[in-house]
Amino acid sequence: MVDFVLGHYAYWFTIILLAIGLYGMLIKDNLVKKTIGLSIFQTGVILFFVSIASKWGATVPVKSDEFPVTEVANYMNPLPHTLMLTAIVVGVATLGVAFALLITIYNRYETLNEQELLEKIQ
Amino acid sequence: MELTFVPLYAVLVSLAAVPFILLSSGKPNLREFWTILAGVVKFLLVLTLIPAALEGRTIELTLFEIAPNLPIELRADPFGVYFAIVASGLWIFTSFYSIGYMRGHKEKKQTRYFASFAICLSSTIGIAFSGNLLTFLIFYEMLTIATYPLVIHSENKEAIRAGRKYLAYTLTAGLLLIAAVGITYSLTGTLSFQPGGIFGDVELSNTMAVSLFLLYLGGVGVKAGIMPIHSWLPSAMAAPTPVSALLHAVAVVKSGVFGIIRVVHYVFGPEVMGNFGLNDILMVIAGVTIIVASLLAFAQDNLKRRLAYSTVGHLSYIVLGAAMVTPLGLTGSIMHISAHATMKITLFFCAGAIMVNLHKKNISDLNGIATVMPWTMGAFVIGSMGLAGLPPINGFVSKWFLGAGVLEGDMMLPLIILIISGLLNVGYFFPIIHRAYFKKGGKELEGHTEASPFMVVPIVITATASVIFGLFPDLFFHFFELASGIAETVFNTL
Amino acid sequence: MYWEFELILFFFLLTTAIIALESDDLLVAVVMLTIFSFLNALLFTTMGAVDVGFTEAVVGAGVTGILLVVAIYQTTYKTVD
Amino acid sequence: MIGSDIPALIPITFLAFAVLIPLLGLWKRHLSYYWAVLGATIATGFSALGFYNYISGSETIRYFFGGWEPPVGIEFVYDGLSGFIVLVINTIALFVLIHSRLIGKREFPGKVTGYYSVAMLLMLGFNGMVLTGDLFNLYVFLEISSLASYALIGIGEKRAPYAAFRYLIIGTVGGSLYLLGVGFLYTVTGTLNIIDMAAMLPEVIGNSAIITALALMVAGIGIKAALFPLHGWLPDSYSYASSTSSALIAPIGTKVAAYVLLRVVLYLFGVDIIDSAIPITDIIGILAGIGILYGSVMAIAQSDLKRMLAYSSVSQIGYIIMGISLANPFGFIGAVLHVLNHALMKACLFLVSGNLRLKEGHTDITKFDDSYRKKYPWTMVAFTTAALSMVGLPPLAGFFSKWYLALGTIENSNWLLLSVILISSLLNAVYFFRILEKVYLRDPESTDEKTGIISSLTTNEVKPSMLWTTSIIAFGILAVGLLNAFIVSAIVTMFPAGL
Repeated sequence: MVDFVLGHYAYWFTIILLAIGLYGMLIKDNLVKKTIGLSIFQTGVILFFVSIASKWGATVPVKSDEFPVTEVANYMNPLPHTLMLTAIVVGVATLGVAFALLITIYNRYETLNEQELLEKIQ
Repeated sequence: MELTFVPLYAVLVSLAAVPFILLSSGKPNLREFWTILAGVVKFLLVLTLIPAALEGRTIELTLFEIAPNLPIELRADPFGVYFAIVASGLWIFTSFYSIGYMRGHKEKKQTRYFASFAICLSSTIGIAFSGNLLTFLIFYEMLTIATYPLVIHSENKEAIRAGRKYLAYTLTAGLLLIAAVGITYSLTGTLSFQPGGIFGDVELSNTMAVSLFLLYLGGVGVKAGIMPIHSWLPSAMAAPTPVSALLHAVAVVKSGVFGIIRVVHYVFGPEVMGNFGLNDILMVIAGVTIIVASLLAFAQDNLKRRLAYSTVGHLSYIVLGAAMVTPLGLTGSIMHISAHATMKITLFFCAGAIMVNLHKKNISDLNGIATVMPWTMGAFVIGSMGLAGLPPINGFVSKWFLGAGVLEGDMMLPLIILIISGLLNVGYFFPIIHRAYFKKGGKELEGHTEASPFMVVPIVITATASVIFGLFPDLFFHFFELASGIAETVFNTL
Repeated sequence: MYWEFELILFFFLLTTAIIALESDDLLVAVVMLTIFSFLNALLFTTMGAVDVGFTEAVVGAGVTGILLVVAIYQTTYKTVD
Repeated sequence: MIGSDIPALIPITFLAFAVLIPLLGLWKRHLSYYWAVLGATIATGFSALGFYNYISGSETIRYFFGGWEPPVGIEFVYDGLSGFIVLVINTIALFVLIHSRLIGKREFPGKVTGYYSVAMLLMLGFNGMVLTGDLFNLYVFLEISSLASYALIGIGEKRAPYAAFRYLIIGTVGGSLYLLGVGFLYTVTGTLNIIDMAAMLPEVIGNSAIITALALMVAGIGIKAALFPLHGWLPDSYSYASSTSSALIAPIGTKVAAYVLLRVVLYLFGVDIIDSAIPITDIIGILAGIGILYGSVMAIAQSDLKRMLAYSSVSQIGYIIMGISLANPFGFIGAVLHVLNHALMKACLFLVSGNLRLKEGHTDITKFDDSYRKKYPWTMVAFTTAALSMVGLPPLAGFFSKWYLALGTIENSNWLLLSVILISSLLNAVYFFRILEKVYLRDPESTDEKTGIISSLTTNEVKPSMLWTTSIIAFGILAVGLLNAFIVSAIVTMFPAGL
């Protein structure tokens, strides 16, 4: 059990990060804080992908004479890395749209606090 | 003559009239011409089917598959033809009568009225000629929707409330029917009507059979006005009288009982009905409906509402005949479809004529009206006597066969119900006749004469027809021959 | 793989994330989020994902930070929670 | 041969126009509308051609981008199902875009170029989601379509940006959950290609990672598909967005998500794996059932037409998901048919609400009266058709999907869901007849008090481009109903293996 917990500690940190992100999105009233929570949440997912690609004793998937690797299994899996490049870009795009909406909301209601916003909407 | 497409034409002819009716909305005479023309053509088309039906032939027409293995199928078997004759024949009279009534009453939105009426008739004929349950279902729902504008025609609060009630009842019924049809399909793999039923080889559990039957009963029983799901019918009397007459004496409610007979004898079949005791369930429901509806009829002062409760009762005569599961009982039941139609439509026409002419709706106001409206009231007497089962009116003939069916099945209870309800019928019609003929009318009757000929002539014709078909059930349309032929095919397959 | 280093990074990561969410001043939150992203980039690199680390450093720490600062500049940096 | 390139051509068309429209917008801004319509037309043409090829017997097309075969490369799969869905969504989008010209001028005058460009991106995302054969690629397209829809919803009335922001937060969580699920599957199978993975999953049956992955993916897609209880974002987004945006997103967006769910549940995992550990189809079925009833009841409580339609969407999406959860042939037919039917009906209803909003400036049901029928006779005919179809009256389209779903529940002896279908039809009847009654029967308040005569009303129908699109879709509802045997016989060829 201890081995399981320790051996997968990256998973646990991922889960904690996801939880923090969710907390930010659900509990915080400020819309910017919600966005920050969103960003943390997405980072958690990216971290998860990167950690599933990493192995003990393996090296970066770069062919180089300085890191002689005899077996292919000693390289890390590069595929999740490439996927995460896309995911990071998607995340930034999401944040961009979010900020555009935030600015519009602020211009219309002069507040970014959800409670005040709901009162003003009514 | 090639008859294959006649059922299709018969269904479509009034539908085809709808655009013409809508387009000529500014010219009432032209508009009504289209209605009458469609009615006559439809009736003639149906008449051409009689010889084949008498031979027991069935004309089948498979149009196209609306779902895999489930075609839109029109089938003019004798029973369908029988119902189609009644519905399309009476449509012509109703059209004439409607013209008199709507103009006499200066109703608005007459175009919508006539258009909906035409769609209703298409759906009714479609129901009559449906070859399978899915086709039946489609026309059944079409009828529901097409009747709605007629029920709410006057657009006052009462009518709108009646319309809502009508929709609530009939749409629920349609859904139950969908469920029932779906279950039937998954059990048997077919939905075609067959004399003697389609459950022949299927093993049914008791619960399944009973719940399926109750679903069907809920589905078609609402339109047939069986208790306790009848209460939309009296409310729907808020509609103009021709609507009550045709739809609540002929088309809608008769499609309900038509559906019940189809379900009992063409889907379940006598054997399955007997095996699971389904006929007993149906018989008890019908018996209770007859008695309770007759008693409730006493309590109504509004003439149309009294007629409505009388309709509820008489529909259950037909259901009772179907529930007996005997050849004579079924014959009587089918005969009562046409008999009740002619008599009840006469009575509704009379009620409408009185309303348009004298603006009287309540029975207590009818004192002495026979002096100003002799023809109308004479017809009323014939109709009510027929409903009570007195010879020589056609109501007597059908009741006779119902009684014979009871004896054939060796059942006592239905016989008692028939006798009691006959007396109750006399009981609730007699006061009306008594007031009309033997009490002195008030001053407001002075200066009034008979209603417009558009209304009186149909009244007299339908009343005469009741008498003629009472004396000669086989005249013109061979009602008796058809009915007994249908009963034979259903029970021969046992 | 230096798992001790990784573990320390993880704890800093969590700390910065929580501070970013809890600070009263949104500018502080933004700075913390930028640090969070930078730590992330380091973490990815130690995990062998060099390319993801670079991208995160540029996009996560750089572009996101700038976007947030611009957004806050356009709106308000005050918050009650 | 053009036929084999169709899977790529459809999304590329949208991508090209998404780039072209802003560029050409610099030159002449008002032409953006025509470019968007042109793009949608071309894409619809490709979809129709592809589906025609499929019907006339051609095989499933597996298109490998750049010639790289999976698992290395990304593939697009054009089989019967994806071809069908692509055809449906592109056709609907085409009609909605044609319809949008005047609404665009009225509701977002300065943003036309951006709007149509984003609309093209939205369609790119949706088409990509449907066509792709790669789980991660699906995520990318999901995010493209989501980002586009946040932007489109944000362009709307005053409250729209906040609704869009909430949708953004919830939607991104959904996308992330989906991605997490994909990660779990990747650790187990080592591939992201749907077909490869489907072949490998039976070997690793019983692995707890698979169950986790399934739960995460269903939750993530469920958010996008507005599966109860994850539907919270939908009503606000649909009702505050611009008429055109809701007409574009409502019929297509949730449908595509439901399609993805269908792919994942029935094609990727297959029924056996899914139910091996936890009865997840039952859970989805129950959630769908609750969603159907909840959506219908909430729809009854609304007084704004668009909001009512939004809740009705929650309910209708439940039908599709219920069909998936039944996991039998009838359920599958019902679900796929309902994707088509509901897309048509919702498009029609939202276009009608767009017509009314343009003419009357509101869609408040309590203000509807008899005058609407006189002013907009044909719009109201279209509305009536769609409404009756929603209620499920034969022979309109809506009846048949309900019919197959009902047969599916009967086949599973699932009487609970059968009664849900029946009850919800009644509830649909309640909220649609309430409107029909007002439109056809209620005396207008503009009655002249002195004379008692209704102030003279003449037909004031919307412009032809709007009227015809609405009417054609309404006619489509009837046509699909009557011709559904052909469609169903095509759907039958799309059954996933094992059904």
